[in-house]
Amino acid sequence: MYDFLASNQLYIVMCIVLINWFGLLAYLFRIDGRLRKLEQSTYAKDEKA
Amino acid sequence: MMMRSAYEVFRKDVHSEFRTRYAMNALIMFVIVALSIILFSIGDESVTPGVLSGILWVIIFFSGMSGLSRSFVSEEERGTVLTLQLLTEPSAVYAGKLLFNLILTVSLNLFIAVMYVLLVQQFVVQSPAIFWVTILLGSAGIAAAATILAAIIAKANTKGTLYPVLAFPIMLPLLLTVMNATRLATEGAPFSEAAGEFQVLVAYTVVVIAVSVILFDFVWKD
Amino acid sequence: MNIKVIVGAVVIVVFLIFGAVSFMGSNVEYADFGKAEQFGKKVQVKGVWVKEKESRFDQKKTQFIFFMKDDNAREEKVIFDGAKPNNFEMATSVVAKGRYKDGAFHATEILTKCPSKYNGDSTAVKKSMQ
Amino acid sequence: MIRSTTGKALLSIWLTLVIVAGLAMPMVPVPRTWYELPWIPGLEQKARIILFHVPMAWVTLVAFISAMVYGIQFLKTKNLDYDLKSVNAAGLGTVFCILATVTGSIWAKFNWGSFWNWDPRETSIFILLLIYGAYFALRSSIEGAEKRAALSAAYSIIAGVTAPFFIFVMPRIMSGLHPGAKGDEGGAAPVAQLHMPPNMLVVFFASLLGFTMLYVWLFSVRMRISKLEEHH
Repeated sequence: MYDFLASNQLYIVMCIVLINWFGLLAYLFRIDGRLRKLEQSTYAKDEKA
Repeated sequence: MMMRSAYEVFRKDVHSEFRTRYAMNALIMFVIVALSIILFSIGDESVTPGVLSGILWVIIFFSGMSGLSRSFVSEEERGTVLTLQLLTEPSAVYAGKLLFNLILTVSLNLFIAVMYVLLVQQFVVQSPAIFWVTILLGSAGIAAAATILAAIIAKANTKGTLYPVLAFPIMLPLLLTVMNATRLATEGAPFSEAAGEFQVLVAYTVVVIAVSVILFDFVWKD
Repeated sequence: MNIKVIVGAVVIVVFLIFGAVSFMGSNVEYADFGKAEQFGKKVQVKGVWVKEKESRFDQKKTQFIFFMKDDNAREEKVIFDGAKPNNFEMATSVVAKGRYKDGAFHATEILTKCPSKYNGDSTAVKKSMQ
Repeated sequence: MIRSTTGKALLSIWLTLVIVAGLAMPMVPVPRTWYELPWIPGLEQKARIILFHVPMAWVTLVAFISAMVYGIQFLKTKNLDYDLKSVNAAGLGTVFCILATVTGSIWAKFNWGSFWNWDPRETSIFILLLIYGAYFALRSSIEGAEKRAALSAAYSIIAGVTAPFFIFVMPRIMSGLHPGAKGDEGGAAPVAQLHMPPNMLVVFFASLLGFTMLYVWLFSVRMRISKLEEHH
């Protein structure tokens, strides 16, 4: 793995771009989770009313 | 007026300190324990002056962390906060506490430094002027940062553990500078070479005190 | 209350600048061994490694000792607090940072300049890295 | 701009173009055409990292400063909205700070031989992580919204005024490995002095702008969610 990356350095840059991408994706999932909770509690309230 | 009430706050702290000797006894024991652990672990290994100057400041940092966090917590615990809030303006409280912490830190750190020089034989200070000025300026900086952080921490739930966590990133520039200056002192550098370090230390202390004076109003009032 | 904030802000800015000024003058200046001996200050000395004379690594003190010839062809013993830099053999020139004391140059940091591959790119070798 | 659908679509295309350009522009010893980048010996393909790693560090800094500014505004107005903004900026800053640290550390492995070298800039991003950590630790241990807001604002301001000291202190303690650091005379100094060919500079600033706008977008989404949470 190390040798491959050391000799194909463009892939290092790709790894870095992918890390950024997955990091932001993970963050998006977290926000989405928070929003979902919010939605569920809103609907629960609506049903009660 | 303000000077007077600041002095009153300071005198009150000194009095209660001398009555209970809470901080002093515990801190002196802490220093002795820390120093003996270090002496045991060094043994007869040879350690570079850079590492030894680092260790000195590690002891100073943690002794400060255990001693200085008390300054506002004790007021909260004894329930004297409200009295102080009613009777004195915030700046006076801050000034009094800062003065007390300054004197406590300087005397404690002088004690630590003397013990360290005496007990750790490999730690040879070749430029005493640089070394002692570093101890004094470093103590002032630590006291300044510790006071405002202690005021913040007094309102939090997990006081003891949170204090070093908050203090470390704030004090790190100061610690790096004093460690470097101490290394210069062990290398026997001429005084002028440490001038830049001293300049940083003075600037740090003044900036922290200035920002504390502004922020203390907000931290102190409930 | 407002006056306090304004005065405080001015003090903060002024002293931040005061601290920044110290940073400007912090560059360790270049010198040769003659000047280093004269001033006793921390300087950088550029030179080449004298390969003919002995160089050794003191395991116990973690010191690397070698001889260096500066641009005025003056040879001095250099004591470096740390292990031998990786690419030391390949170096075309060496820069040692430290001070001259008791007949030897005590270096706290050594920079090596290597030819060809890393063209013009110097690599810092720090004590903490080993 | 960020509220409109067109704005978001434009931003997505913008960032896609930046990534494609950053990865695909060929590197040659002597660039002739507008799309060719110079081949810097010792950096080679790794030079492209500047287009993806530096914006992360930049956004971290933007988030850090805006968290502090919102803190100041809270203390001035006592309006808890500013506290909410401050937390959200700090939270996003932490995400970008982690990304900057990880991407930088991977690159360090291949360029300097180890994942972590305590180079001045590595140290400063580590400090920034510690400050963010301390900030959230402090918040979680204070009850009462007003008090929490005031104390964490105070802490972020103290951290903000002492952080510049690292810039004065670090270079005296250690010499840097980052391009353009002290002792790296022959090396290129692409970040500090923007010594880049013009076409790379364009991509670089496009990337900075794109990721900053992405931050603004994420920040507004987070703000909207936290505002909704407040009402529940």
